[in-house]
Amino acid sequence: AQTAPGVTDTEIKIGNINPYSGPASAYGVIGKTIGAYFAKINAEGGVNGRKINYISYDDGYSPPKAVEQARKLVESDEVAIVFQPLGTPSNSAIQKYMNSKQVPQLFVATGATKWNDPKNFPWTMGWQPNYQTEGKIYGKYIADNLPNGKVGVIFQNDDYGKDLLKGLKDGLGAKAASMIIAEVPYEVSVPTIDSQIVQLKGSGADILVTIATPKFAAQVIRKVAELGWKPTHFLNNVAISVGAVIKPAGPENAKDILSTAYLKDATDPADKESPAFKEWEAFMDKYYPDGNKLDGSTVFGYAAAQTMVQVLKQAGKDLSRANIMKEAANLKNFEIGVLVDGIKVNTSPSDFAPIEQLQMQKFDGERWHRFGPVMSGESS
Amino acid sequence: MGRANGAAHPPLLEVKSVAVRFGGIVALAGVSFDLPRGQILGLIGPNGAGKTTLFNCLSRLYQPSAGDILFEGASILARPAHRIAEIGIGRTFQNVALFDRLTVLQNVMIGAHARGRSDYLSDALGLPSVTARDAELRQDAIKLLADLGLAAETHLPVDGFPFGTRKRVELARALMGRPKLILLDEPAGGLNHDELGDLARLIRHIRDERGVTVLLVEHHMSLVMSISDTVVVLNFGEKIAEGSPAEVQANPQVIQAYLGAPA
Amino acid sequence: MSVNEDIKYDAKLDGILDAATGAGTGKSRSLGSVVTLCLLAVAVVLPFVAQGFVVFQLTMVMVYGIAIMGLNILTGFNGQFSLGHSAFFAIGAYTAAILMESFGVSYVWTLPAAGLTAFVAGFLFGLPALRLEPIYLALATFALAVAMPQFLKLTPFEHWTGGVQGIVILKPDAPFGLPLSQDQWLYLFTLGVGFGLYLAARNIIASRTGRAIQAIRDNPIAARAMGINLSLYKTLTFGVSAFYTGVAGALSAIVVQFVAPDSYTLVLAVAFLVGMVIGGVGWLPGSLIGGAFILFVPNIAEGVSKGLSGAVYGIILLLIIYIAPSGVGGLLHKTADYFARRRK
Amino acid sequence: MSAVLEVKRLKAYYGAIEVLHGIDFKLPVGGVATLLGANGAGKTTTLRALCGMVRASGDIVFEGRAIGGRSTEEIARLGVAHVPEGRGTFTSLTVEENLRLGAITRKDRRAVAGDIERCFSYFPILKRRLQQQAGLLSGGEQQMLAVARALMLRPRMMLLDEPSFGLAPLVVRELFQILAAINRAEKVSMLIVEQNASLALELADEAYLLETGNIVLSGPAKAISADESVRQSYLGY
Amino acid sequence: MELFLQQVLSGVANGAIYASVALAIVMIYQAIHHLNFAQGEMAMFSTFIAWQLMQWGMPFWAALPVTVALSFAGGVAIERIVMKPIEHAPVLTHVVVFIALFTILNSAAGFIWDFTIKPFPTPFGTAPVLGNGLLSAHQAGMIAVVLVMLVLLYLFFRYTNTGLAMRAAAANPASARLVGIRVGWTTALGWGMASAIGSVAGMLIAPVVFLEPNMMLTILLYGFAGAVLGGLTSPAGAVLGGFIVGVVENLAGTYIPVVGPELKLPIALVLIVAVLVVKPSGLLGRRTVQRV
Ligand SMILES: Nc1ncnc2c1ncn2[C@@H]1O[C@H](COP(=O)(O)OP(=O)(O)OP(=O)(O)O)[C@@H](O)[C@H]1O
Ligand SMILES: Nc1ncnc2c1ncn2[C@@H]1O[C@H](COP(=O)(O)OP(=O)(O)OP(=O)(O)O)[C@@H](O)[C@H]1O
Ligand SMILES: [Mg+2]
Ligand SMILES: [Mg+2]
Repeated sequence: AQTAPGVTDTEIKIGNINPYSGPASAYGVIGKTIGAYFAKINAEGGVNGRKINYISYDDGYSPPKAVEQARKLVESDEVAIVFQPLGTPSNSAIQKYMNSKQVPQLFVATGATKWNDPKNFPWTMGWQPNYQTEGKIYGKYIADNLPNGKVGVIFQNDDYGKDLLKGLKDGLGAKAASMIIAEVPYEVSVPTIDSQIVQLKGSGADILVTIATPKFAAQVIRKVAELGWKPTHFLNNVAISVGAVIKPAGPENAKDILSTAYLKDATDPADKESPAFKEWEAFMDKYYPDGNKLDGSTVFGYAAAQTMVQVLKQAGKDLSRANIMKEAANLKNFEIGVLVDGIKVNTSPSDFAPIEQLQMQKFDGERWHRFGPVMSGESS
Repeated sequence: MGRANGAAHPPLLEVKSVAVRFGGIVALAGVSFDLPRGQILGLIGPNGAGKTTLFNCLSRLYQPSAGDILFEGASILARPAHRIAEIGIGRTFQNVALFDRLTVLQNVMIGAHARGRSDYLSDALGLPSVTARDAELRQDAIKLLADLGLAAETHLPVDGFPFGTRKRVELARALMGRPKLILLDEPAGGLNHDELGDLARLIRHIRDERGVTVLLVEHHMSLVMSISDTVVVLNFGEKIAEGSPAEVQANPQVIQAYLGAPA
Repeated sequence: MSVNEDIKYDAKLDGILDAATGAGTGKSRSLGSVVTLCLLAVAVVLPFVAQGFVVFQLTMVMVYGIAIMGLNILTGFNGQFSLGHSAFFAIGAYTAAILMESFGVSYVWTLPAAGLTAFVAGFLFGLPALRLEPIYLALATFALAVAMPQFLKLTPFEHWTGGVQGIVILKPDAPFGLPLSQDQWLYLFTLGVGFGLYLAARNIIASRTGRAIQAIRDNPIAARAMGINLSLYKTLTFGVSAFYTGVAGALSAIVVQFVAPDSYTLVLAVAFLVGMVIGGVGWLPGSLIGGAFILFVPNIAEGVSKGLSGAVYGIILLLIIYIAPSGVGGLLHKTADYFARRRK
Repeated sequence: MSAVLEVKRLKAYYGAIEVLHGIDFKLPVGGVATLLGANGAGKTTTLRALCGMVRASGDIVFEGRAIGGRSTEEIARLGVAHVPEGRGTFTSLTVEENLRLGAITRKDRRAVAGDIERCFSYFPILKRRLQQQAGLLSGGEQQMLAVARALMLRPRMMLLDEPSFGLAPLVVRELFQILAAINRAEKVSMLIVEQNASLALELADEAYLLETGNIVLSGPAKAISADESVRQSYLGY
Repeated sequence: MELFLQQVLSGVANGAIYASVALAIVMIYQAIHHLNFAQGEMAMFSTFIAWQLMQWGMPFWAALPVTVALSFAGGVAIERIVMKPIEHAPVLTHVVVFIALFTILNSAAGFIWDFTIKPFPTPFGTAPVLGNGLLSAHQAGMIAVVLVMLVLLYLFFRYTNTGLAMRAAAANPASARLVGIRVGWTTALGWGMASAIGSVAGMLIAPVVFLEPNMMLTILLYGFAGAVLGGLTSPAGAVLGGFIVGVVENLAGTYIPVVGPELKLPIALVLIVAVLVVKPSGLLGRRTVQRV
């Protein structure tokens, strides 16, 4: 196994693709956090005596560029795996290539449902709970607790938005058609979503489901308050960061918003005191001092990198691509401190969805309170 | 060629009560005159009298509000501007309108555009028929430039030449289209006394050797009066006189509006 | 005529153009051909010495080069401004992808189909463009670039376009059992197509049509008086320009094996424009240099600093512009001029 | 009489090409000089060089100040008005705005309105076209506008490049009368480039003859126009 | 009807955003006869400066004039340092330099202040002034500020010699020099003013869309659309155009059923192009005709 590509006695090469420039550059923080975490691992002696040589490239959120960078990583840098490439379009673009080259495309940073397809794409695996799962949880919750509600949805008009919307409908089940009285998409190219919110309010909905990225979610929260509208508000998980969404939108405007979580919240006083966050804080201070601790992406990258390290540990001496993939599909109740208590990472050869659970939470005007059981799309 | 059998041969150009207005400004107020084949007609008048405007009507850059223009007996008003060159009307411009980023040769070859036949596809494929035709045109143009004393300038970019040279390139460009009628708008602008004489000879040569009918706008009286067969005088968009150079020069109205009392 | 215009570099580009395209005098023609042949020979050998991934990059350079060549025909030679060529690139790419995936058409035949579809789109877009002054045309094309990804996402067409997910295509193998890798074959295929298109563009520029479109650029009123049909040539040029870019789009789809709306945003249109200016507006071989620029320079910038890659890219761009305000073509011309004078 | 303008060893270039090969001339205060010569001799280039519009070397002294190497706008601000070849109309602006621009550097704003009226008295047609886009004027009308715009500066020295270009014979004569009157009344010095040599020589005190970038002949205008042989060989009339 | 009114009002509010950017665009167009693609990023950067000043404890009303002044100086500096060396280069080269400026400013802002959104205070408050929050105090204030800027700009171009000199310098620099206009400085002044106007626009917009490096990315397009629709030569046209774009976009998104919000931007753009085809210099722009 010493001859495995990207692996020597002293190091393993791990590639990554992130949008450091362009419209999605906000997510570049994830790639940087991962780099910082690997630096920490290296400083502490590496994994099984090997240092991680982390090579991260910018694709500007452009699929053709992602293909170029992926090929560069595989053919020129000869990395062992490509870890956490970000964005659905970019991952779609490289998926076929990675699988035909049999290079692990591991723990991709997107919540699309399609990454859990071991039959057709045995070299591609997701990481975070997928959007459909999340949507289903909201749907179930509404069906169970607000059966007479009229649902209005605002969603980002791309696969992420549509995936989540589909989950929501699945969760609502047979009642979906009658309960959802308005579905309003928005394009990422619009400056404001005021018009959409006006439209939704006008529809008479009393439940609002917001499927939006941080900036737009913040706009929704504020506009809803400005309009004096008081629906039961569900906010998707990508936009729950208190620092990056709720604070800018005004915490008072976010009172009583419902959402889900799988990661703990760095801004939550209770979570902050947990040992896992103490560790995280120390890591940030030492290895990523310019990083914004209010930005949830740093926690995300931190947790994802830990998963990667766990896989490497499990793989032991045999760092062949096949074995890495095998171990990635063999995570059993792996715990990450910054994950919500009770949520564990589990995979199997037929289950390429590492994190499948979420817990409902409610914002009290200052912080999120998780409540109820840890749920997956199927159970609860 | 003459007026004797005018009925059988209509004048090459007939301008009939052409009127043009821009908002409140009347640039031409119903001007009429005929230009027989093979003649040189001088069109003069004060600044702003409407001379260039008339040229612009002839090349269909302006639309007359009234009147008609017949060329070889047929109205040209139904033709779009880009289909004027093909019936044999060429022109130069008062302020020189060359294609500044092209060479003198290219400029002149464009003058033959209306004579050529080619399309995007055959040009892209470089079909032998079109390249052969192009080579022929190139030789024509080179010869014409040599005739006009522009041989040395042939392959140079056209901007940066003195005004007089540029005027001559324009003339060559117009001739390249083998026009039956050529409209010259102040061809003598910026020429000195000597050069004026050369120009007069050149215009006569164009008429005599190439059989081109000439409509000439000019403020240099020595030139106009020495080469024109007929002179038409405009003032405020109206024709105030028409006749031989001698007649017009003696016309008191013309003297008052345009020539001024002899010094 | 305005004074102080002795600094009009791009005008002078035509000189180099003549030399490089063989449209000039006999001597420069043979020199130009020799240079072209040498470069071509090097280009053919390259895929056999370079890494697969580098071959892929070089293929993309040619693809972008072809797209920029299309833009150059429109902007450099006809004076019509476009910030929307990503749209025609997208049309070509999707035509190829849909034909291959939904209709099983061979990749070879998708190229003419993509070109023609883009031609029609370009021609139709050229019609309203006729009425627009340059700056307004800039906006209209800008709008086209912004709108295109939106159209590609439209639900009614999702069956063919794959919506936001896009379409994944299979890469073709080398034909006739040639012992070439897919990358090498696509490289040579692209090289052949690109060279053919380059020759055609060169022919156009040196021909009656080429003179006509340049006349329109320099002085539309005079061009009309010379018998040039402005509307026809301008719309046709728009169409031809779109054809080139559409073919490039189809090639990119085949090479990248994937099309999606996010691949064809305004950023791509801007990249084409930058590439054209860097290579030299109105100088066809410059298009390839432009293609190389837009492919490689972002990587270089990223290599210098990840956090500031945009800024580094911008600064590199500025530096190149200061050294060569009229692109590499302008610089070559100035150098050639300098040596010509030294010889005298 | 001291010189308002003194030029020594003036050379000028377009790119690397030298077009003026070191010329010397003088313009006395309140005087009129004319620069004659064939097409392409370098007359326009000389005026451009005086205004810093082309690369030039040599000494240019205006009212005792060396202005060689100064920018065009600074030279204009010293009171030098230039009627350029090609007229330099602001074609997209109105006739009125063109005239106002002529006086834009003047401090005595009040007097400007009066000066516009004065220009109308010289060229009545401009008044009728006041709000029209200047680029739509006829060629001759634009030439009048160019002269009027130069007068609006109330200059101390005027550089006129073929001021009679495209003007009707009657207007040409009036124009030279106007120039003569302004020269007399306001002591404006003038350097005139003109193809109509006889007219220019009538107005001028001094004449310089330029041939491919060199001054080949100079002297009092009267003497030159009186010299039959000079007239025939150089001026051709 | 209710919905219609609401959409119109929300369109007007958005329109004010576009109008403020359109004003900056018209300003720079008058000074350099070109669209500056970096305009939005300059405004964004200015807004970050204001934000930073407030973070350092400066009150809003102090940060505002300081930012405007700094932006003005920054605009002048960009012209003098970046544009001056290539003033004779072809227009397309300038466009590429704008693009370079764009990426530099965007990337630098992301580097310094990162990409997470930041709230930006409004001096007008968010209390509703009309209906049930249909028009907030901020939006009303924004409309008022836009109108005031419009009047000032109009007066500047119409009645001041500097305004005239600026237009002349842009239209024909060579002749402008001949009449004594310091073309370099009028151009720099134009950049400075455009940058200052942009900074005000940025500070008006940031409270609505939140401050982040990409906040002007799409707004600039709407600003262009508004400016072009109204006529690039007319400040009033730009403002009118901005409002029209805002309203039309909302109504198209709400009432054209097949289209829906998905295509509201393309629809608005198609409409603009259609208007331009009929009226090539925009609604209030002055047409300049070429003649021979
Ligand atoms: N497109 C136009 N719009 C408005 N007015 C125009 C236009 N074209 C010409 N004019 C006006 O019409 C009148 C006639 O102009 P024209 O150019 O025909 O004069 P001209 O006789 O050629 O004068 P010149 O001898 O000075 O060249 C002028 O007063 C001019 O201002
Ligand atoms: N912009 C330019 N670029 C290059 N060469 C130029 C340029 N302008 C003028 N020249 C050259 O400089 C020389 C002198 O030109 P200039 O215009 O000064 O002549 P002129 O005496 O004014 O002639 P004219 O009577 O035609 O106005 C000419 O040979 C001309 O070709
Ligand atoms: Mg005229
Ligand atoms: Mg001259």
